Amino acid sequence: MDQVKHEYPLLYPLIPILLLAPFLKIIGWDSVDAAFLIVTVPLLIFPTILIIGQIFNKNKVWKNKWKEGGILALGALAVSLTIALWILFDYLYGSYNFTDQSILTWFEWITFDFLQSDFTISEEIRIIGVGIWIDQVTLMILFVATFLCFLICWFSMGYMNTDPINEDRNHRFYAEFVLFSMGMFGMVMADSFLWLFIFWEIMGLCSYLLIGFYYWKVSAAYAAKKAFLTTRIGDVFLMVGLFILYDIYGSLDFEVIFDDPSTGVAGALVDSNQLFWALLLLFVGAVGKSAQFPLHVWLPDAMEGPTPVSALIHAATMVNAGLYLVARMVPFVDVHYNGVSGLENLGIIIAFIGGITAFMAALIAFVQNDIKKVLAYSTMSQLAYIFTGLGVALWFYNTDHHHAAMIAFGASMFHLFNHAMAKGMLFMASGSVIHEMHHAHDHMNNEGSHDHDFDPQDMRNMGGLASKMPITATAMMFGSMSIIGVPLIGGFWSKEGIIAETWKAAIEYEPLMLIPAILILATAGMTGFYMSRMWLMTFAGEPKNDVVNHVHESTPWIREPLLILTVITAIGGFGLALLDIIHFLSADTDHLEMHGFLYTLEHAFLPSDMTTRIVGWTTILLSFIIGPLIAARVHGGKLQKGMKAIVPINWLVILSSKFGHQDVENMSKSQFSEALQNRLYFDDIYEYLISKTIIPFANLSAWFDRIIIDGIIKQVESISVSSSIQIRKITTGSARDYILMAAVGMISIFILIWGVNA
Amino acid sequence: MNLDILSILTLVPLFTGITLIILPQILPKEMSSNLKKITRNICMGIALAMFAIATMIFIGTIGNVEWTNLLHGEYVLKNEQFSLISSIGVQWKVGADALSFPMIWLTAFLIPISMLVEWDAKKGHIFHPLILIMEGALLGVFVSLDLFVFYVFWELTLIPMFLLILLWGGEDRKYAAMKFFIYTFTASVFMLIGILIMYFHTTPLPGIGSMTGHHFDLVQMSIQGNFMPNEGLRHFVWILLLIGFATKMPSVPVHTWLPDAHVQAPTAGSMLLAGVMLKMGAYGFLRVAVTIFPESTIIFIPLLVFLGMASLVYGAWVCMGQTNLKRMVAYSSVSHMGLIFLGIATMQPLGFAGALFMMFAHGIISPLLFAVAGSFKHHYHTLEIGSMRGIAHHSPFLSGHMMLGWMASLGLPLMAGFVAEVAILIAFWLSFGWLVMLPTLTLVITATYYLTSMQRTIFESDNPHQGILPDSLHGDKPRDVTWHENTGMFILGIFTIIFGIFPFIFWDMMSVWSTEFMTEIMIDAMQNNNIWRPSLGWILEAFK
Amino acid sequence: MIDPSWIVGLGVILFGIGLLGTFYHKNAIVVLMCIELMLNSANLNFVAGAMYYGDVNGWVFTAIAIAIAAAEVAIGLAILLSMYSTQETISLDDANILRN
Amino acid sequence: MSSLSDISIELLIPEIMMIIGILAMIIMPNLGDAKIRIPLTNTSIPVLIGGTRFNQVNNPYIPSIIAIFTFSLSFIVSLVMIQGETNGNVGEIMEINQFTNLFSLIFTSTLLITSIATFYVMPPRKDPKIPKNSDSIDSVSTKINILMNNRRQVDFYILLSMVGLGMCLMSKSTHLFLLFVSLELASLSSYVLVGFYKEKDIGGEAGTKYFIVGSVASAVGIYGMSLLYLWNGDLQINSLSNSWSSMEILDPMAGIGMGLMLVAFGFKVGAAPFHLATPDAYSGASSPIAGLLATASKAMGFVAIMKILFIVTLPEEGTEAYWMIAIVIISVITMTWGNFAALTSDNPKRMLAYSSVAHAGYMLAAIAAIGSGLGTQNSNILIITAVIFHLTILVLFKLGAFLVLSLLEKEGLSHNMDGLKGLARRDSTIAVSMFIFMLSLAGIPPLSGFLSKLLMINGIVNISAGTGSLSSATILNWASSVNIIFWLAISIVINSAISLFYYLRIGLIMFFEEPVSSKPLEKSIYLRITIIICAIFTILFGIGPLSEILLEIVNEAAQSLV
Repeated sequence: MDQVKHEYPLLYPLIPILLLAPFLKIIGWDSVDAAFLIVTVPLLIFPTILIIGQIFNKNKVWKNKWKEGGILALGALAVSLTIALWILFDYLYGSYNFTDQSILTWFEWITFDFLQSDFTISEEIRIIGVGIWIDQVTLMILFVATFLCFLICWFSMGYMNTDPINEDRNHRFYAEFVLFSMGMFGMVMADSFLWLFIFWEIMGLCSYLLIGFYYWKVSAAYAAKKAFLTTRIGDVFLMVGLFILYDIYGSLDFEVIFDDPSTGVAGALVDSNQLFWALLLLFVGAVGKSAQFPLHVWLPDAMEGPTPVSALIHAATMVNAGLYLVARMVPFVDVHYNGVSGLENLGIIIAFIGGITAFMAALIAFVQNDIKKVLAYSTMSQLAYIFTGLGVALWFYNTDHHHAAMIAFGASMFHLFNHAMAKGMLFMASGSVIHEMHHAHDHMNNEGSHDHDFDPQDMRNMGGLASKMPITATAMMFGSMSIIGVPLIGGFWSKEGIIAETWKAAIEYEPLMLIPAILILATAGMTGFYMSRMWLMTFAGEPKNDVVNHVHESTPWIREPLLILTVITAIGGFGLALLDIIHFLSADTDHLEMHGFLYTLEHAFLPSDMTTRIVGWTTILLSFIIGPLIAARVHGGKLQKGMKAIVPINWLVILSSKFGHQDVENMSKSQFSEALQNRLYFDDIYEYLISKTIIPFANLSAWFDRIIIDGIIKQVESISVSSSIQIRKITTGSARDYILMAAVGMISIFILIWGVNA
Repeated sequence: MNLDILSILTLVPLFTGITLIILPQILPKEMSSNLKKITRNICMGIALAMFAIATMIFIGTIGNVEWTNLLHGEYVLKNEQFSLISSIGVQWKVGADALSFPMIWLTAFLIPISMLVEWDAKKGHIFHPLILIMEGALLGVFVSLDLFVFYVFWELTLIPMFLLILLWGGEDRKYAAMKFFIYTFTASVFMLIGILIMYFHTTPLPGIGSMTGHHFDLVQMSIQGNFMPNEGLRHFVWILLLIGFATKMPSVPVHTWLPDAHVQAPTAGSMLLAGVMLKMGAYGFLRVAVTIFPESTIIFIPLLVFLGMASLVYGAWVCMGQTNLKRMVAYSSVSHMGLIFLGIATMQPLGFAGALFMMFAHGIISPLLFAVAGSFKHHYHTLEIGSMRGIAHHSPFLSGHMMLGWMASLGLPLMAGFVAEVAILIAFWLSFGWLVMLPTLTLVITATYYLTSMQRTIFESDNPHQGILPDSLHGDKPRDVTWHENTGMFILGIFTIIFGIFPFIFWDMMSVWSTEFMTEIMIDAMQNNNIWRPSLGWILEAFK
Repeated sequence: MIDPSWIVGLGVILFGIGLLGTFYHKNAIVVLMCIELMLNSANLNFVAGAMYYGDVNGWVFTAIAIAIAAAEVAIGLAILLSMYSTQETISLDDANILRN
Repeated sequence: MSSLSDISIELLIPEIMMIIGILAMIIMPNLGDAKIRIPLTNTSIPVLIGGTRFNQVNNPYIPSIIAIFTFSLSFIVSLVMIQGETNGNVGEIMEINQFTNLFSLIFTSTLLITSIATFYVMPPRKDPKIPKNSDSIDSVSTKINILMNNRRQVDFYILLSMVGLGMCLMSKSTHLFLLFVSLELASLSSYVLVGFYKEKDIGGEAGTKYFIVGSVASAVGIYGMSLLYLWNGDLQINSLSNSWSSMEILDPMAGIGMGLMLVAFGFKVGAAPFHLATPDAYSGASSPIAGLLATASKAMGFVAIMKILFIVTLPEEGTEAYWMIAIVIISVITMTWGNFAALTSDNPKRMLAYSSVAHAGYMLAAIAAIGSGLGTQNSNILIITAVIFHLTILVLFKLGAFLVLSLLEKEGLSHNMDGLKGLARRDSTIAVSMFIFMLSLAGIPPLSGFLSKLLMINGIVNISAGTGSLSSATILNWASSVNIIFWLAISIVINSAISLFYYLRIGLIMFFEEPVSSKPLEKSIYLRITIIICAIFTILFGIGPLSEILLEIVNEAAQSLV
């Protein structure tokens, strides 16, 4: 049990994939020619795993050699990753001309004509095609997606396949996993808003399926439905936004729209009001997908899914879709290049939503005891940062502050990268913790007999794990540091930029921006608190539960992704900052340039602009000093005697115990705390509204249909029957009556005819 | 007379089916019992042959037709027309165009599958021939270009379906079958009056209609265009036709026969009912009412929008209030068919094409839904939502198909339904602007009821290794779907996805047809009424 | 020579009495007699017509009508007998097994 | 005045055949070895009548065989006459043309089928025993009954032939009085036939009611005819027609006379409110006779109505007939009443009777359409074609339905829906045939009932739909300006929908109820074949070449009427 079992020989069949890119290059393909493989290979692997898995469910070879499909999934993702890297390489250093940007159209999906106002059919046929679109943002997110998908799939083989509850069901997981990956890759590469939306929905489906992976759990089934429906609400608005865009531009292709966003179909000038609505509706879609206020309620519940799913979908990739969509709005508002002016409000709204969500999520994260829930709220909060940054960027773009806009935009995108890497790792690390806790608990209780009261995700059962799980603790430490924005590590480089640009906009141009600016600045400090709290509750202090003593870091497949991502988080941010990724992402340059080490540092810590400098240092103070300090006072503590962790962690743990102890029992009983426990009652309010409006109305409709509409039919029937019985009674059986009636009838008809003719 | 390929397609299944039902009655006992054993194989063989023919036509003839060169009123695969009852001008005239061909193919495609799904039906020696008869009648509706023959086939579809419901239906089958028959028949006799009024206004064609001097030739009528001098009469006829077609579609408020019929019908019956029979309404509406009375159509756009919207929105709400799985699916059909009216009301080629594709896509998706519901009935003996939970454990395949079908029906992209939905809604925005919020928000409702029903059947259990089984199972061990149900559903699922990813297989011809249709038929009428986009404001004005 | 209109008038009265009688009386035999009255009123009309037009056909019609009436009575009585043999009544009100 | 020698006998072959048949039926069973001794001698000459019957004629089936033979011959002759488009006049009182030929065909075919059916329904016993003194009282009475029954065969078929004779003559007569007399001939015989069903209580009762109401109706009719005679002085239809068209305003005598005659014919066709005795009569009579009443007798009534309405009283094109509004009202009431009453009827015969009333309503609606004067000669012919076509094919499916009931009659099951329960299980062929008949009655395509209903609606729509004002731009404007006749079409349509309920109910009962008795139906091979043939023709006349042929014949008939 102690020895980590290595199962790397299982990966041998995948080695040829590494040769795929060179092979294709040799036979003369360009990297973009192979791009379709990124999407199609996972798409085809999806049914393969599903069907084979269903048929050979209990087969030994399938289970042990193919990891219930895990190897196949990994292979598919490896193909995607390889080609994505090839394209990235090609873009940066290769010979292929990407300036045309829209690279390829694979096939014409639907074509149709358009009736014009002069009652003629438009001459050119409208085409909605399928193709790929590659620029810096695409590449960055594509890299993030393929890379993380690959790593998390790897991680899953450890996490999922060793959990007895998943026995015989993992093929479903891997199938849905690759389908999801395909959706994400497709969305990133799509060359039109429509296809972006299509893949976006595919991801929604997979999210639904994966959250509901433990379908027998009532909470999981509920959470899955909630996630799907909440995002669906956003999606329909997004759809309407698409319709409006289509109405304006006569196409949804990036190529057509971005070519000149200020002129619409047939050279008409674009009405900024209409465009504003279109973009706003697109943003509503993004709000749903990225779990922003007020459509944020699904994300915490989504943690019901297996941890790799949370890592992948609800932290690292899918939730970025909304950000990506908003990022795609830049050409509309960029008045420097053909953008449509008069859309400032859009940026402000986005920034506001971002600010509010960031603050709110951070607040709620304060009181969460479930390790995954904390991360979920942290995700919401960090995504909100990026939204704020994008909002500010859009505002800058629209008010023609090109330079500031680019920094805000680049920083946002960079934060997306940092956050994805860090959060992916954090979730995997938390998964590792949960997994080992679970195992240890099972081990303790004579495997098999489940103690359902024990919650392996509850941080109140943990503590002191630092010595038991060195790798996880390290990974989590770096991840948290990146999220907190500890100087020089990961998220610091991007978060600084966002906060600074927001303040800059607020102070120098638009006082309204002050609110999001203050909110996100406060959030920075709060982030410092709750991330530290999480780490300390988990790893520092003395064990709060017996189970902890039995924890070992022993599952295969889990450590490698953690190590890789730890390295990326620790030095990747700085490295990319050195390469001036911010300007690269905001399309200022299309090459990565190496900047000087000192130049970068100076730029970060001592910017020439005074506002930026003050804000930057305030942020560092809040997030790096005050937040963690308070957390250490509340939750910090030495490890149990005799336990030792590896050096930096041990040092950190000891440090955390130096600040004294503050008891927060009273505070946690306050009303406000309770409100936070209940997520500020948003879920309750929504539930209440739904149960009071939608359900009764649906029942009313059903009743109406049954009783009134069908009732009319039934009434006709019963009236017919009763009148039939009545009319039959006229036939009394007496011949005299017959004659009488005939005579009366005859005479009345005579009178009638006489009356008519007279 | 030389039978052309479309006539063969129609008549062979019809007569084979009838023969296969009659033959065992006539033959001696031994032979007939032998025959009964192989009846379903024969039927399947014929159905597959018909499917092969339809596909061959598609690949060979239709696939190569330059749709852009086809003027409206020109059909491919026309036969040498000959008269059936020449004295009143009835001819056997068949043909296909991009409006009918997808439907023909769809019918030929669904028949073998519905046979397959109910491969083990009791009294199979009658069941399968009945489905063949059904095929003949349905194809007859789609191929015939003579209104009399059209109407005959239209009503002929009722009889096999009536028998299917009656002989293989659920507990309340008598009521349902009667309601189905009488309801739709009543509506279609109104349509008959409309047809007769049209008939009376036709001008003589050489050689036919010796007694009356009129003819039922649909092509001639549509070429003749506005042949009725009397505007009010035209509208009246249009309304009469609408009653017939809307009831078949069905549209709110004349939809209540559908849930009853569906709930009681056997699986194959439901599949055909939802898959093809409902499309007859939409097809007929486009083929007859819109084609011949474009101006009335324009005038009544508000009505169309209202009906479509009512079906779509109200249907979705009613769906949510259902507790019976099959009933819910039936109402969802009502809801989806509402989109067709909306698509037509947009008066955009895109909307028309979307409506056509909706017919096609719904024709593939809804049979899947009903196959799933039928399997539930078959294996769990109940359709009550919530009476069973966590079924995914016992019936993984069934759950998988359910998931796929449900998702396809709620308009998930990369499945056939989405293409139609998005096309119609785009066109709808182009015409009616913000009114589009209603149908789009309905998509949320749709998602809600589908997901809720799924949550309460295949998900949620108290035990990871066992579902909560319904009482109706009486403690029996639940089973997964049988191989033939599984195959049928697989094929439907695969095609749902194929047409979702590659809609252009059929979309292209539909799109071209729509454009031609607009140019040839609608534009004049629109110009006369001076409507380019029938906007919301225009509707409101019309109501004044 | 009587004015034919008197004859017609008598016929009308007879017809009225006959018609009223058919649904006034229960007894089938009486009803049969009333029917005879009605037939005879028609005969009177024929006679009046024959007189008025000087047309011999009218007389022939009358003769044949009388024959018809005779046949009718014969058949009627036979049928009534048959009913009486099974139901033992000739009241039109009591014979109402067949109704509704 | 024409002499007998002018009469071309060949025109009346069907009638003459029936007369010969009647004579044969009278004589044949009485042939025997009776001899008469020539007075004053010992030689006795066989007179062939009386005495002990010959073995050859001892067969009690003789009368029915003769009847079937006669009717088939006349049927064939009628066919030949139609084929040869025979026409001509018999004196001044009869005219033979396609119309009469067609109706001869209808009548003879009905009678043929009826006689085939009764062959089984009231079969005589072979080898009846003569009661002996030693027998017990019971066995004596049974034996006597059997003897009586065998004896009755002759009466029955003679009456049947009489009905046929009356009907054929009526359709040919162009003189109102002859028309009436032949009608009476047929009616009086049919009264007896209704009452002939003596084994049950209801036979006598049905006969009585039918007879009483029928006689009142014919008395009213004959009185009306006498009024017409007073008015015109001549009962030649042509002469009446001339006087009528020369009439400026409606002469009350003519009007009342015509109206009273219509009452008589209205009783025959079963038009409300004169139809009340029909269901009683149908349910009391044996099934084949009920079928005869529902088809041939109804056709006879319609022939009379068409003759007096279309030949005598049809106004000029463009003016409305006096009777139009009356017929409109009667037709609507008739079809509605019939359908509603049939809806819950639990006696299949009554149900069919009411359905027959409803069908009369449809046909009256078509007739009313002609009276509206909106149509041209051509469109009128179209409507008449529809009516005649309907009458023709009614023989197939209405009579067919009664034949199916007559199969059940033996078991005493024809008077209740229970009898039809589970028929499909007992005999699927018969059940399917019955279902086809029902669907055809309901007017479901592609059965012939649909074609006829379609033609009728078509005719009505044809002449009325164009009447809405041309300037009407909206539906309401149009609807308020359209002729009332148009709504008749709508009324037919709605009624068809209602009727569907009870027709389908028969199907349900046959296919889905447990049978009362499980033993298979009686074989009755010829009757069975007849039913199947009826079913097949019901389908064949619906669509395709056969319907085409029939339509042409009917069309010619309609042309020769007007």
